[in-house]
Parts: sequence; structure tokens; C-alpha cells
Amino acid sequence: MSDFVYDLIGLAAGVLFILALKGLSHPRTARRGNLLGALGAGIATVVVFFHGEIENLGWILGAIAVGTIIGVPAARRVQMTQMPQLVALFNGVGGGAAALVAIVEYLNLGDKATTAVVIFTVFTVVVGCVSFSGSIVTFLKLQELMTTRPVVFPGGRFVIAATLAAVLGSSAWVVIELGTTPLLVVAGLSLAFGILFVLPVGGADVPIVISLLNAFTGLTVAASGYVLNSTLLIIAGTLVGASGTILTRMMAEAMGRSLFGTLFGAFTAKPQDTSGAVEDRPVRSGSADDVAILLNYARRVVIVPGFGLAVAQAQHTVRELADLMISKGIDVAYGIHPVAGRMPGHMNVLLAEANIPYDQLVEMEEVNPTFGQTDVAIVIGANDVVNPAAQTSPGCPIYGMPILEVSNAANVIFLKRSMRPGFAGIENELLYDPKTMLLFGDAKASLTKVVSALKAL
Amino acid sequence: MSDFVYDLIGLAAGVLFILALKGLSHPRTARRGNLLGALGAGIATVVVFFHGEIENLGWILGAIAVGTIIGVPAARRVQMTQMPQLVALFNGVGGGAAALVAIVEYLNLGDKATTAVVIFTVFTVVVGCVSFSGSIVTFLKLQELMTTRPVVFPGGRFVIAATLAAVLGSSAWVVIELGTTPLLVVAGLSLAFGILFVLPVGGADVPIVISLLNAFTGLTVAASGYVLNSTLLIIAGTLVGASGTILTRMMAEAMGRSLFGTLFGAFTAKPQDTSGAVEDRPVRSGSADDVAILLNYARRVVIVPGFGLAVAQAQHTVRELADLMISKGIDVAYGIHPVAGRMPGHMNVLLAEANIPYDQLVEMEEVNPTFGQTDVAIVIGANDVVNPAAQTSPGCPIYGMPILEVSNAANVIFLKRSMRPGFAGIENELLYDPKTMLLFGDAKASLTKVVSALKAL
Amino acid sequence: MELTAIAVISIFTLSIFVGFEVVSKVSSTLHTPLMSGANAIHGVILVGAIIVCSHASTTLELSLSIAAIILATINMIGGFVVTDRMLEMFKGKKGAEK
Amino acid sequence: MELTAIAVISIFTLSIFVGFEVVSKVSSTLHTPLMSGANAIHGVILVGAIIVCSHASTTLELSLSIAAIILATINMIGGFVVTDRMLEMFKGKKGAEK
Amino acid sequence: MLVAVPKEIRDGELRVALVPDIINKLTRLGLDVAIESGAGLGAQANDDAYKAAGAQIVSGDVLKSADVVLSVTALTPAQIATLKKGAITISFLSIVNQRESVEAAVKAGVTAFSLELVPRISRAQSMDALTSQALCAGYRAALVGAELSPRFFPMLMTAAGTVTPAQVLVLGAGVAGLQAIATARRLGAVVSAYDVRPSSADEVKSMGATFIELELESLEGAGGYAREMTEERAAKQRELLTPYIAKSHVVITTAAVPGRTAPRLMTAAMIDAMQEGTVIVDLAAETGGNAEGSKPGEIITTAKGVRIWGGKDVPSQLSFHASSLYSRNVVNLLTLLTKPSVEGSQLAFDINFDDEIIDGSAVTHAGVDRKAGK
Amino acid sequence: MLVAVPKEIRDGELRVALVPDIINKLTRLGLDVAIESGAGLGAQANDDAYKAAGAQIVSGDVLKSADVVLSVTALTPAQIATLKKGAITISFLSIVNQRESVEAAVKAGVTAFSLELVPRISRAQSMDALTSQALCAGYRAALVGAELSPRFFPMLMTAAGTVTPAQVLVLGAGVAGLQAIATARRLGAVVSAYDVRPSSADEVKSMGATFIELELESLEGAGGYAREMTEERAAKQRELLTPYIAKSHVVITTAAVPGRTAPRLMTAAMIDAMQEGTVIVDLAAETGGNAEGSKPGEIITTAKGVRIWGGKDVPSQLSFHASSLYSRNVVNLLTLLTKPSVEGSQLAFDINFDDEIIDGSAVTHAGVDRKAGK
Ligand SMILES: NC(=O)c1ccc[n+]([C@@H]2O[C@H](COP(=O)([O-])OP(=O)(O)OC[C@H]3O[C@@H](n4cnc5c(N)ncnc54)[C@H](OP(=O)(O)O)[C@@H]3O)[C@@H](O)[C@H]2O)c1
Ligand SMILES: NC(=O)c1ccc[n+]([C@@H]2O[C@H](COP(=O)([O-])OP(=O)(O)OC[C@H]3O[C@@H](n4cnc5c(N)ncnc54)[C@H](OP(=O)(O)O)[C@@H]3O)[C@@H](O)[C@H]2O)c1
Ligand SMILES: NC(=O)c1ccc[n+]([C@@H]2O[C@H](COP(=O)([O-])OP(=O)(O)OC[C@H]3O[C@@H](n4cnc5c(N)ncnc54)[C@H](O)[C@@H]3O)[C@@H](O)[C@H]2O)c1
Ligand SMILES: NC(=O)c1ccc[n+]([C@@H]2O[C@H](COP(=O)([O-])OP(=O)(O)OC[C@H]3O[C@@H](n4cnc5c(N)ncnc54)[C@H](O)[C@@H]3O)[C@@H](O)[C@H]2O)c1
Repeated sequence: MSDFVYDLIGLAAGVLFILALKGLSHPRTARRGNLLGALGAGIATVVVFFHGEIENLGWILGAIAVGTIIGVPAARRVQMTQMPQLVALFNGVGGGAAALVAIVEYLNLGDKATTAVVIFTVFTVVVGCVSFSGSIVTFLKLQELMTTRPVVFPGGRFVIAATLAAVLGSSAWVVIELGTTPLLVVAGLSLAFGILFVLPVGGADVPIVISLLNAFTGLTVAASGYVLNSTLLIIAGTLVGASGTILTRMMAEAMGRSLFGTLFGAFTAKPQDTSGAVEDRPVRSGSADDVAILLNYARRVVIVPGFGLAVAQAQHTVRELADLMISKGIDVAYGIHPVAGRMPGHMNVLLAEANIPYDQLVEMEEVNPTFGQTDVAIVIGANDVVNPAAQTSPGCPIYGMPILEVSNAANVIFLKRSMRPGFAGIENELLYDPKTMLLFGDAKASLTKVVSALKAL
Repeated sequence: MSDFVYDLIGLAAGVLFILALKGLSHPRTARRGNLLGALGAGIATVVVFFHGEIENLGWILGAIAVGTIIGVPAARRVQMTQMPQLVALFNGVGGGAAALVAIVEYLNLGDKATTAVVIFTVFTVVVGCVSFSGSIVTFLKLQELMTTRPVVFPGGRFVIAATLAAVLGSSAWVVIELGTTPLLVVAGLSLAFGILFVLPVGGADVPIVISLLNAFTGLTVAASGYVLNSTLLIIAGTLVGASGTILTRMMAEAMGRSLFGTLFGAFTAKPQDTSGAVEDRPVRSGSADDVAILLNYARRVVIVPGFGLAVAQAQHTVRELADLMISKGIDVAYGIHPVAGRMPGHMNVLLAEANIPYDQLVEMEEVNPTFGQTDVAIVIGANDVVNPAAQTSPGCPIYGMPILEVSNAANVIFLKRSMRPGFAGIENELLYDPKTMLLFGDAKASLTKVVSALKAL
Repeated sequence: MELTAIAVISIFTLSIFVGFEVVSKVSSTLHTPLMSGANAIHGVILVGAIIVCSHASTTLELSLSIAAIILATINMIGGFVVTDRMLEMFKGKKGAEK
Repeated sequence: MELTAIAVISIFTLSIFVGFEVVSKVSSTLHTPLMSGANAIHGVILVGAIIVCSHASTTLELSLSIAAIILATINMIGGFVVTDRMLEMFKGKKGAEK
Repeated sequence: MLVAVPKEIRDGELRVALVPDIINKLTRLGLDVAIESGAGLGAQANDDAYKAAGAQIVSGDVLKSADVVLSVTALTPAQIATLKKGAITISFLSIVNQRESVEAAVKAGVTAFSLELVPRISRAQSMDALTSQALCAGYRAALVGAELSPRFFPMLMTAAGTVTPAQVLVLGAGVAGLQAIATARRLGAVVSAYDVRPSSADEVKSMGATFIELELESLEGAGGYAREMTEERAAKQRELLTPYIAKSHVVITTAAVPGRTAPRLMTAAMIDAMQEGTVIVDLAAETGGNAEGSKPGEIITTAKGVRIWGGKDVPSQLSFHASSLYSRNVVNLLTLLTKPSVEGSQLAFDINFDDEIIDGSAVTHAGVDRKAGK
Repeated sequence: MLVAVPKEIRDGELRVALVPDIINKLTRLGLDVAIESGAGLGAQANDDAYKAAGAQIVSGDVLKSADVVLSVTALTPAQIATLKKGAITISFLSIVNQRESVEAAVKAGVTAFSLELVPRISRAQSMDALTSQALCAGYRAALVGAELSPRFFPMLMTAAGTVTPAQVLVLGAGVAGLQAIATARRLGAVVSAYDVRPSSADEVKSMGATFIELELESLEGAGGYAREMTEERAAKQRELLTPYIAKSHVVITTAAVPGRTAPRLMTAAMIDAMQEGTVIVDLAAETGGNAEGSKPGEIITTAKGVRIWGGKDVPSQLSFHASSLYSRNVVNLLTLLTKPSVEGSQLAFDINFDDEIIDGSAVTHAGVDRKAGK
């Protein structure tokens, strides 16, 4: 195969990667996007065997087989909740691979060693190693094999700064001296730096760091591409680097975290104040986008309005949301609790004002048996009327009151402003349930956002 | 200046062009985008003088001065309504310039003439010439220096097909024979083809053709870039080619025209059925996006509801629109005509249902004097109550009835389903007014689209 | 230094993607200004015209390339100016928040 | 053929734009799958690993590059598989019209 | 020129033909206004308010010296006899049922305008008192229905069970019917409606109610009014409506055909088939009644426990706003009769029969019954 | 076990303590139901309907053999005297104003439950008849206001001028007040409201009305009820409310403090300062009246033309739904008194005073006045 054809096929794989990322940005095309990416990677891998001399073929195929045997079952068997740490691990080994490739290439370099090539090689080694060790630490954190809280030790920030300086210094040494030993020193120091970099990062920030390390790994691949003169690797690596950077920023924004704080947490070396500080128990809070996606892919949604809907005067907005869902073919009902609100029939008055057809309003007794077939119950400014304490906590003020059993739905979304309780003044366990997602904010504002997000899907 | 630095600056100019297009896609950044583009073009032009030997400097600077003297005043003085034809003209001269550059380069080619280079050169000449002559014809059409209707003559399609064949044949001849004469033949035939291509295109399709020719010119520039070994030209040309293609498709969609029909109109050579066929007089119909932009940049908007709003039961949607505008700082009022609808107080009942605050409803006598300070009057499913015939046509059934004088507003938007008249059954001249824009469709559906579009801005 | 074929193709391909992506969602009111702006951008053919002119040896070449420069200049400068005028309506905008 | 510096830079720059643009608007539910997909893509370092392995002369080089291949394969194949699993929730979607 | 407003003498009439806050429109035209003392009491307008607005208060007869007399109900023949020759009267005046008044006006040489005859053209809408008073009546009808019903109109889901919404049926969806629909819907009832005019389906839907489609030909006459129907069609219509009536909790009827007795939409048998506690609000009771057995001004309870409320002077029950709207209608018509006064000149009336509105609404003029034989 | 429902004997009481369609809930529990003939007539439930629902119809005395007696108003001492010892009565029963009945129940060894005393806890909401009846009263109050007002409630812009919306003021925003707000707003009025409880501001706003903020301390007592206020504070409150009252077209008052006479919110002077044609709807008329001069069951017109409607038996005016809601409250309470019946065993009552609701609402038991001294 001529160089040109080979490069052309590489470019085609690059295009597939572009299409993959494009596809992955949209729920409807995400799966196809991923498959396109896999196709690109497959083509790129196969074609390399038909280009130029391939020695050690057996070793190569064997190694690929080993990698497959390790990677596929891990990916297949992992539980939903453990996926993030697996992604971290995969990212780490990718970084490690890039570093190894660079080291081997370096050993092999000989007279091709222009300064630029050496710089790129060292860059790959440094970043690849940081990504490797950093990812391993995030993996350990997420898997709870070590503490999830930020690990901070006295003088930590000086140690980190010193390590970074050592990494840079030894890198310069490699560029100037061109020796194997210096390179191994660089690798070791980088590994250490990766660990130190991630240790002070606390719980909620970990995914952001994974995303960042992912972008880093992308850049190492691009750098390898330069060294190996491969357009494909340049394009693929840069793509991942760029999109990963944007993604990291978006993730930080979506979680309401400061990217700067996350990154330089290591240097400021003070424990981040995590959301855990506000509430003792963790709750799962989501964005309007998350809510919209859940709704978009639901077949049946039950809306549970309460006093908060009335306070926010969000009746028109809730109708808008319901209409939108209905137009998407989703089965929508309102589950009306007899004492929702502060007046008998409060919800009726409210919803009638928005001209919501009477036949969409379903009484408690009728709606309760249907929660089992409901994908999403969206509780808007209600609290007591869905509080399981009414069934489980004898002695509490609402004990014995029948409730809307939203916890039987596959997902529960709460729209409220805070963790404050409702009229009866008692905590609602359902807020802490793993299948509950909270969208904080005034019900009207939140609903408006959800409507926009749902329209955009 | 080294080649590398020169190329790097060229790349920077290319990046500025990317940013320019990006900026131009959004109202808020459009102006800045255009300025970035101008900056990029400026840098690219200046830097060329510092790279390599420049002969004929006087001629070059003189020619630039002449071009500036012609171009700037033309662009400055043109009236708003004539801008499209000016764009067509500018595009045409750009295509012409590319063709001339290619011809000169061809004359100069000597031994550099690889087949690839020759092919690209001929491509540039062909497409540049087509773009030039085609653009001139569209200019003439738009300026009404010739008929705006499709020009079709018997056997026309065979003439066009024959010309195209001749262009292709003579191009092959150039590639094989490498002579100046064949190239001039190609140029001549291409000019003829450009004319023939555009002649059968009718009124509404002309802007689409301009956009297409614009994309073509972009591609010639990219081809010149290859011939001249200029990354900048490749990037800039390809960008314009790609974005121009997308834009052409979007324009065709927005106007509800078939791109295919427009392009191959020349070959099918049957007169396109233009919108003029449906109504004798032209009306300006817009899209929800257009309406949204008008609203977004308005300071004061008056909503005029009528019977159609009630029929569409769009009261909640209109409130949504008003709330959105208010949240954007726009001053919004509802102008209520005493006999709008079919029952006294019909609009009140309707708007109260959507909980529209009473103080936003303004009586006719009060709102009429304010239309002079109103940027947009949006008439939703009303007709008779804004029909100027009530003041101007003695003898018509509504003569003498006071009306809402929306024609005093800077822009009037009508949301209705068709050109059909209202209760009184008489035509409304205002629909044909140049400052009126029509958004056809059920009022509720249209309003929903406008709300989405306005949110997206 | 000459660009290799694969480099040209890569740049071309990537530019197509960039071109597609950056304008993928434009409201129809901006169609004309965007077209006009893009039109002005391809006026950089002026750079090519200058290059060929600076190497023009015969009178024919010189006159053709001078014509090319004039046309390209009109395209470029006129294009940016007219685009700017079209965009005047977006000037007085109040900071539409969000 | 070697790529020239300007070609590399151009490709790099354009790729950055493409990378930025394609993911510029992603809903937060897709953040993790997108990250995971991108992560799998950088598994193409496998190609690099294969190349260096095929030229490996010393045992050290060979063993390092074999390790690189294994790691890269895990990254690539595992990455795509896990991404696909994450996206299962979008499988049963009814054609959300529009 | 003197505009006089006598006290309404019909029993139960609480409206007044001119409310204080519109008097300035007349005085600005150069007219003098005289109000009979106490004329506005039924409509929350006492003499002081009139005085403050620039009218003079007259105890006793205001008619003698009047050039224009404004009233709600037609003047009696006795009142007309006291008028100056050439005087103008503006009021409701039925050329069918109030023949004596018409004849008295002919005899007295009075120009009598009837607001009932104002043509239904766009320009005349501001003078259309039938419409403005029907608006009041329609609103009242829905309120009366809600008031008399032993049920809630809205749906309410409460701890003591769910209250299902009332089913309200409106027959005749003209001005009054549409307003009744609007009001019942506002209260939360489920409303459906029927009318014979073809355009009314859209109008009913535009109020958010359900239109009942019967497979019957539609009947539209001149000016947007209905035509009278044959007895055969009437019977068919009743038959088809019976199931809808039977399941309703409140039925509001407003059907009318100008100049005729009201169509009989519900027979006693249909009413007997209704549920106990159902309420019928018959706005047409005064012109014969849409429901069999309705009596104006009375609530009849049938043996089966259905209550039939017969409307009488319904707009009077909203005396304040009914008077206010009526006054504006009257003043607008009066303004049409005046020549735009040239600077300094004395105001004059100009009864120009080329004007469609004047031609249509003038019943008598200069001793001629202009509508004779219509 | 026999559950008996006597005919209500208080004048004007149209409700019935048990409607036909809930009887199956009792029979399913294993109870027999006896209805005095004609007991349901005021609420659209005739004997046939009861029979069809599985009750037996008794002409004359049903009390003698009854184990449980359900009624709306408290039984008279004479009625109680005829009861079996150990019988249960469930009804409204004021331990302040109906001492004779309480004493008779003590004497007769009857267990008397008062629905007025059901505690306001979440679990008891389905038995809370005060709430369900207040709901009916609040709805009626707004309708009465609309009916009596000579004005439109909604705003209407018409060819005959613009009708401005009515200003409605609601004083006391409890259950009845909130429902009155909702109903008046539905009709299109501009509604504002005031209450002494601090949480009511949010509640009023949640109905879309304006809450009037007065610079006064708030008064919240137990169970969400208001506390009584000092005369000084009452005077201050009246003074601050005066301007709001003066500009209102309809004032609806619902203020109450449990077990006390209703607070006086408006004095005669304040009422005289109101506009002519204004309507006051006083739901508290039976317990002394929020407005000075209101008389239960009467419409008083003041010299200044203000009409004061004094509520009497207001829920009775919505007899169908009021009875239906009341029945459910009563049945829910009764169900609470029964032991879940084990398969085959005879149903038994289980009056367990450990239950907060039973303890709170049982007035007498086994010859003891459990609320003596409260
Ligand atoms: N229906 C009746 O007749 C009646 C009468 C009196 C009492 N009650 C009692 O009232 C309760 C009714 O239950 P419910 O579930 O309707 O209400 P709830 O339990 O009082 O809960 C309302 C929730 O809405 C949230 N909220 C308030 N304003 C909001 C806003 N603007 N946007 C978003 N969320 C807002 C509050 O949380 P945040 O503060 O965190 O936002 C609160 O947790 C029951 O306990 C019932 O017994 C009922
Ligand atoms: N207020 C009263 O008391 C009363 C009573 C009787 C008659 N009128 C008369 O009614 C007229 C009222 O004027 P108006 O301006 O309100 O109404 P109009 O003149 O009848 O115009 C209504 C317009 O709405 C459009 N339309 C209908 N359905 C629509 C839908 N679903 N979506 C969008 N547009 C829709 C129609 O155009 P398309 O068909 O093209 O969509 C029509 O041109 C006056 O002539 C008045 O005299 C009034
Ligand atoms: N253009 C204008 O200026 C103007 C002004 C006011 C009203 N109008 C139109 O005139 C129409 C009628 O007005 P109105 O309310 O004064 O009419 P109306 O009082 O004479 O009659 C009331 C309604 O009863 C209906 N009706 C008659 N016979 C019936 C039957 N057998 N069964 C069922 N319905 C029957 C009529 O169609 C009418 O809608 C209005 O709906 C309106 O559209 C026009
Ligand atoms: N949790 C429950 O189960 C439950 C059930 C029903 C009602 N409630 C609560 O109890 C509250 C009161 O209920 P209610 O309507 O039966 O009360 P009520 O009938 O005793 O009183 C009516 C209203 O008058 C108000 N009021 C008293 N004195 C006043 C004064 N001087 N000025 C103005 N207002 C005055 C009270 O605050 C109350 O809101 C309700 O608002 C509700 O929130 C709770």
C-alpha cells in the first residue's frame, strides 16, 4: 500500500472520529456515533498491517488478543454505577500506552532526533505518565479502594510544586542530553506528579479530573502522531484534546464547580468544600438537561403538583411541559393528591387556570397502581403528599395519610428550591433515594429551563 | 520573512476567517465576526508584500486603490433593498478575479505544470467564469435591468446541456494539449454556460443561486490555493465553499424551495412556479426566526389579538411570548380592539384565561397614539380590526369603524393561516404593505415556533 | 516548501468540517449577511492576484493580473463594507441577557 | 513523505476547531458517554504501538511496546464497549419527532 | 338643545339611559342635559353625581321641553304625547310589540329611534345596545345557573373525595350565549353549546367549549341573526338534543330570532327526563321561552325537581354596568345624529336617511311610520 | 349493627349525613343502614336511590334501634333521649353552644363525636368536615358576591366602552377564604386578601391574589387556626384595612376563631364609607358576624346603599356536593371506629382513646363529658 493511500485511509478514520464525536453529542445519534468511532479505530488498526514491513507480528497479535481479553469482559461486566471508574482506568492505560510508545520511539530515535521530535517525545512521556498515575488514583478513589475525600497533608503544596519543577527540569535535561536514564527519571517523576496532582481532589470533582486527564491523553496521542508522522494520530489526538477540554469545562459548569479550583486545588492544597458539607447525606441533583433527557426517553410520565407549584404560579409552564411531552408521544397524567396545596381542590383551581384538560387529572387511588408502569414521576413543589414517612414512620405527623407512591416509578424527579421540608415539617427520605434526582430552584424557573431543554432535544 | 512565518501568519488569517463565519452565524456577534474577517483579509494582504520578491509594486498598489475606490462607495451608498444584487456583483467579480489569476498562473506555469496543477487551474477558470457571468445575470435580474421572471426558450435545455458538454470537452483538451487558446475557449464557453445556467431561474430562487455561486467561488479560491501552494487560500476557499453550500441549503429550506429544482431548473427548462402564481400581488412572508429577530431587537412591541387567536386557543402561548419579551427588557402591551373576536370582551376572556395581567391590556384609544413609538406590532389572528379600509374606503362594510392603527408601527407582523379576509370579508391592504411581514400558519403553532426561535437568540 | 498531497487533502477535509459546523445553525435573518461575509472572505484571492502580478512578465499577464487585483479588491473590501452595513440593525441591541 | 511543519500546525489548528465545534452543545446526561467515547478514540495510539513494536529491535523495546499494545487495546476496545453500554438507555427511544 | 332622561317606569327596570360619567360627552357637544330626579338610583347614580357631572336635576316632568329623550324602555304613548313636535326619542322600541308607542310617535310628529333596529354593521357596533345588554344577560345567566345548582361548577379533588365538574349546556350561542359559555367555563364547568348558525361552531370553539354537531341544516339569516325554522326541523332538533340535555346539570338557553317568539327548544317531556336538581336558565322567557313552562321573573320547580329560571329584565340585575354600556350606545347614536358643529355655530341635528344606521333605526319621522308593514 | 340517618330537623338544613353512593362502603364493612324516609330530599337523593344503594327506608323514628346515628346538625336532647345506651352519634356538635345536647348525651350514656373537634392532623383530613363544608361556603360566597353586585367581575373591552374588573377583598383566608379567592379570580375579579396568620401570605399568593401586608403582629394558634386578638389590635387592624375596604366592590369575610364569636372586622362607620352598590358577603354572620349589622340569612341594605349578605347554612345551598363531601367525612370517621373485621367475625366498634383523632373528637363517652371545662 502506498504511503498516500495509507495516509488517505488514516484521514478517513480521522473523519470517522469527527463524526463519532458529533454523534455522541446528541442523544439520538450517540450510539451510532460510538459505533462510527469504533469503525474508524478498527480501520486504522487493520490498515497498519498492510503498510510497510511488520515484524514481530505474532507478538503484536498476541498482545492485541491479551488486551481484548482483558478489556472487553471488564467493560461488559461492570455495573452501571461503576462505569466512571472504568473510564478512568481505560484513560489511564491509554496514557500509559502513549508514554510507552514514546519511550520506545525515543530508544529507537537515532539520527532522526531533531529537537522538535525530542520535545514532543518528552511531552508524550510526561503527560502520558501523569495521565496514567492520575487516572489510577481516581480509579482507586471512585472504587472506594481509598478515601474519596481530598487527601491533604501539611506542606503538600510545596511537595507538588517541587515535583512539577523536577519534572520540567529533568525534561529539559533529556532535551539537552538525550539519554535513556534522564527519560526514565522524567517518567518516574511524572508518575509521582500524577499521583500528587489527583490526591487533593475531592469527591464531586473527580469526574472533572478524569475528563481533563482524558484531554491530556488526547494531546499525547497528537504529539505521538507528530513523532510518528501520522496524520491520523494528529487528528484523532487533537480532536480528543480539544473536545475533552471543552467537555471538562462544560462538566465543571454543569456541576457548578470552578474548573480553576479543581485544577489548582493541588497547589492551594486546601480541602475543597464539597457539597457534602451543606447536607450530611448525599443527594443526586441534576440539571434541567438531565431532567429533559429523562423525560424525552420516557413512555409514561406522572406529574405530581403540590403547594410549591402554586407558590411559583407555574401552572402555565407545567402545561407547556405536558403539552410538549404529549406531542412527543409520551403518556402524561397529573397525579392529584387530595390534600396537595393548602386548600381542598387547590391543584384543580390552579391547573384549570392553565386550561389543563380534566381528563388528564387522575385521583390518588387511580394513579397509585400505575406508578409501577411509570418511567418518570416528576414532583413539582410537592413534598408531604409523596413522603413515604406517612407509611413507614408511626408517630410522625403525617403517619396514616395515604400518599402518592411515586417511589414505585422508575425515576423520581423533585423540583423544589431547597432541602427544606413541607407543611408537616418532616424530612422526606425519598429525596435521598438513589432513583431520585433533584432539580433545585423556583418551580417556574426550573420548568421553563426543562421545557427549553426538552425542545432542544 | 521566512516561508514558515509567512505560512503561519496565513494560518492565523485562516483562523480569523473561521472566527468570522462563527461570529456571523449569531446576531449578537455578527458585526464583530465581520470585522474579524476583514482583519484576517487585511493581515493576509499586507503580509504578502513582505514575503519574497514583489515586482510591479506600483501597478499592484494602484490596482488596489482603483478597486477600493470602486468598491467602497458602491457598498456605502447602496440602499438596503439593493444589497442582494450588490452581493451578487461582488461575488461575480471575485469569481472573475480567481479565473484571471488562474489564467495568468497558467501562462506562467512552465515546467511546474503537473497534471494535478493543470486540472486545478482549469477548474478555477471554469468555475470562476461561470460564477462571474452567472452573478452578473443575477445582478441584472435583481436590479430589474432585465426581466425577473425565468427566461426560457424552446430547446433551451439542449443548448445548456451542449454548452456544458463543450466546457467539459475543451477542459479535457486543455489538460491534454496545454495551450493558451484552448484555455481561452474554456473561459469563453464557461462564461456562456454561466449565463445560460442562471437565465431560467425565477425571482424567489435568485438569492439561492447567488449563494450557490458564492460557494463555487470559494472552491475556486481553494483550488488557486493549491496551485499557488498557499495554505491560507486553501483554508479560506474551502471554508467559504463548505459554509456556502450549507447556507445555500438552509436558504432553500427557509424559503420552502427545492434546491434540486433550483439548480436543475436550467436543465428541465420549465418555468419554475414562483409564489407569484398563487397571489397576484407580492407579499413578504417570513419565518419564525425572522419574526423572533425583529422582536428581539425591538424596544416596544404591541400585540394585537383577534378572533384567530381565540380559534387557535393560543392564549397561553401568546403569554409565553410576551413574558419572554418582557424578560428581555422589551416593553410589551396588548392593543385590544373593542370588537376583536366575536363577542364583546372576547379578548379579555381569552387573555384572562392565560392570566395576562390586566394592566398590559390597553384600549384602542390609548394604544393608537403609541404606535408611532412602536417597533413591532404583531397582529395575531386579527384582520378587520387593523384594516385601513375602515378609514380609506367609503362604502366598504367596515368603513367608519375605528381601527388599531398598527401601520404607524415600524414593522407589522401578521400571524394568520392564509390570505383570506376576516369577518367582514374584505381585503386588507396592510398585508401587502412593504413594512408588513406575514407568518403563515395556525396562530398557536406559529407562536410556539417564534417562542423557540426567540429563546434560541 | 511545497505542501504534500495528503497535507492538502487533510487541510481541505478539516476545513470542510469547520465550514459546515460553524454555520450549522443560523437564523434566516442572518442568511444574507452571512453569505455576504463569506463572499468577502473569498476576496482573499487578492493575495493570489498580487502574487501572480508580482511575477507577471508579459504585458498580457500584467494586465490580466492587474484586472484580477482590481476585481478581487472590489470583492474583498466592498464585501466587508456592505456586510457591515447589513448588520447595522444589530448595532443598537440592548444586552439581551441570558 | 514527511509532513511539513506548517501542514502539521494547520492540521492541528483545524482539528482543534473541529473538536471544539462538534461538542459545543452537549446535554449533561451525555457528558460521561462523550468522555468515554473520546477516551476510546485516543486508544488509536494502538496504531503507534503497533508501528513501534514492528520496528522493535531490543528485548526492552519489544517488551515495552508489547505492553503498550496491550494497554492501548484495553483502552480502545474496552472504551468503545463501555460507551456502548452507557448508551443503552437511548436505545429504546421512540422516534422523537421533529 | 336639551337632552332629557326620564325615570324608567317599567316595573323592575333598574337601568338608566345615561350615567353620570358620560354626560361630559354631550355637554362638550354643546347639549344641555336634564335628568329626572332619582332616575339613576337603580344604577348607583344619585342626583348629586349627575349634578357634579354637569346635568340639571328636574323633579317631575322632564319631557315637555326636551329636544331629545333618552330612555331604556320605550316611552309610553302618554309620555310621547307630552313631547314637542320634532323631538327625538332614543330607546329600545319593538315595532311588533309596542305598536301603541309607535303610533303615538307618529301622531306626535316625534322622530323615534329604536336601538333594536340598529343594523349589525361594523360601524354601528358602538351603538348596538342589543349586544351590550345581551352581554350582561349572558354573564348573569351563567351566574344564576351556578347559584341555583346544588353542585359545584369546578372539579375539585379533596380529602373528602372528588367533586366532578358540572356539565353546562348552552343553547343559542349568540352574544349572550357566548358570554354565558365564557363565564361558566371560567367557573370550571365543562361546557358544550349548540346553535343553528353555521359560523357558530368556530365561535363556540374559540371560547374553549365543545360545539355539538347535529346533522341538521343550518339557518343563517340577515345581519348574522338566525332564521326561524320549520316545526319539522324544530322537532328533529329537539330529538337530537335530548341526550345532551339529559346529561347536563345546567342548561342555559338564549335562542332568539329577531321579531319572532323564541323557538321552543325543550318540551316538558325533555325537561322531565333531566336529573333531579338540574337547573334551566331561560333567557328567552320574556319572548315566549326556549323551555316549556318557563315564566319570566319566576323560578318554577317541576315535579321531577328541575328548576326553571325565567329571565326577566336580566340586564337590570347588573344595573351599574348595563346602564353604563347602554349609555355609551345611546350617546354614540346621538352623536351620529348631530352635525359636526362648525366653530361658533349652534349645534343642529341632521337626520340623514342616507346613512344606513339612521335609516335602519328611525322608526318614525315627521309623522310617518317608516317601518310600516315590516 | 345498624347505622341510622334521621331527617335533619333544623330549619333550612338541606344536607343529609349520608348520600346513596357511599352506602356501599358501610354495607361492605358489614353494617346495616337505615334512612328516615325523605331524609335526602334536600340533597337530590330520594328514597328510591337509597333503597337501590342497599339501605332500608324507615318512615318515622329511626333512632330507637340505632347503634350509630349520623347527622349533620347535632341531635336534640329529645332525640338523644330515645337512643340506646352505648350508641354512637356523629355530627357537628359545639361543646360551647350546644350544651344541652352534650348533657343529654352524658345522661343517655351515648358516645357523641363532634366533627368540629377532629384534630387538624394530616391523617384526619379525610374526616375534616369543617374543611369540606368551608369549601362549599367559600365557593358560594364568591358567587353570591358576583350575583349581588351590580357590576361585572371580569374586565371586558367592548364597543360600548371598557368594563373595569371588580375589586374583591377577602378577609380571612382560611379554607373558605381561599376558595372564595379562587372563585372570584376565576370570574375575572381583581382579588386581594388579608389574614392574621403568618403563613397565609404565601397561601394567598399561591391563589394568584394579592396579599395585603399590614404592619401588625401575626396571630397563629394551635392546629393552623387563628388566635383571638385584643381589642386594641382589632381596632388597629380595622383602621389599617379601611382604605382597602373603601375601594372594594365586593368584600367577602370569613374570619373565625374556633369556639369564639367571630372577630368584628368592619364597623358600621367603615361600611358607610364604602361605595354605593358595594356588596359585603359575611360568612361569619351565624357566629356574630365580621361586619357590623350583618344578619344570618338576610340581606341588609344600609342607608348608603351597601348590601350586607349574612350567611346562614351556606353549605346547604350547595346541598348536593356539601352532603356528598360530608358523608365521606362521616364514613371515614366511622371506619376509624371499627376494628378491621376478622374473617367471619361480627363487626365491632373499638373506641380507642389512644388514637389522637378519636380522643379529640369524642365529646361524651360512657356517661362522661370528656371535654368538660374546655
Ligand atoms: N389541601 C389542603 O386542604 C391542605 C390544607 C392545609 C394544609 N395542607 C397540608 O399541606 C401539605 C400539602 O402537601 P404538598 O406536597 O402539596 O406541599 P408541601 O408538603 O408543603 O411541600 C411543598 C414543597 O414545595 C416547595 N416549594 C415551595 N415554593 C416553591 C417554589 N416557588 N418553587 C419550587 N418549590 C417550592 C417547598 O420546598 P422548598 O422550600 O425546598 O422549595 C416544599 O417542600 C400537606 O401536608 C397537607 O396536609 C393541605
Ligand atoms: N367583538 C364582537 O362583539 C363581534 C361580534 C360579531 C362580529 N364581530 C366582527 O368580527 C371582526 C373581528 O375582527 P378580528 O380582527 O378579531 O377578526 P377577523 O377580522 O375575523 O380576522 C380573523 C383572522 O384570523 C385568522 N385566523 C383564523 N383562525 C386562525 C388560526 N387558527 N390561526 C391564525 N389565524 C387565524 C383569519 O385569517 P386566516 O383564515 O387567513 O387564518 C382571519 O383573517 C370584526 O369585523 C367585528 O366587527 C365582532
Ligand atoms: N357584526 C356585528 O356588528 C355584530 C354585532 C353583534 C353580533 N353579531 C353577530 O350576530 C349573532 C347573533 O347575535 P345575537 O346574540 O344578538 O342573536 P339573537 O339574540 O337574536 O339570538 C341568539 C342566538 O340564538 C340562536 N338561535 C336562533 N334560533 C335557534 C334555534 N332554534 N336553536 C339554537 N339556536 C338558535 C341564534 O343563532 C343566535 O346565535 C352573533 O353571534 C354575532 O356573531 C354581529
Ligand atoms: N393540616 C390540615 O389538616 C388542615 C386542614 C384544613 C385547614 N388547615 C389550616 O387551617 C387554617 C384555618 O382553617 P379554617 O379556614 O378552618 O379557619 P377558620 O374558619 O377558623 O378561620 C378562617 C380564617 O380567618 C382567619 N382570621 C381569624 N381572625 C382573623 C382576623 N381578626 N382578621 C383576619 N383574619 C382572621 C383565620 O386565620 C383563618 O384563616 C387553613 O388556612 C389551613 O391552612 C389545615
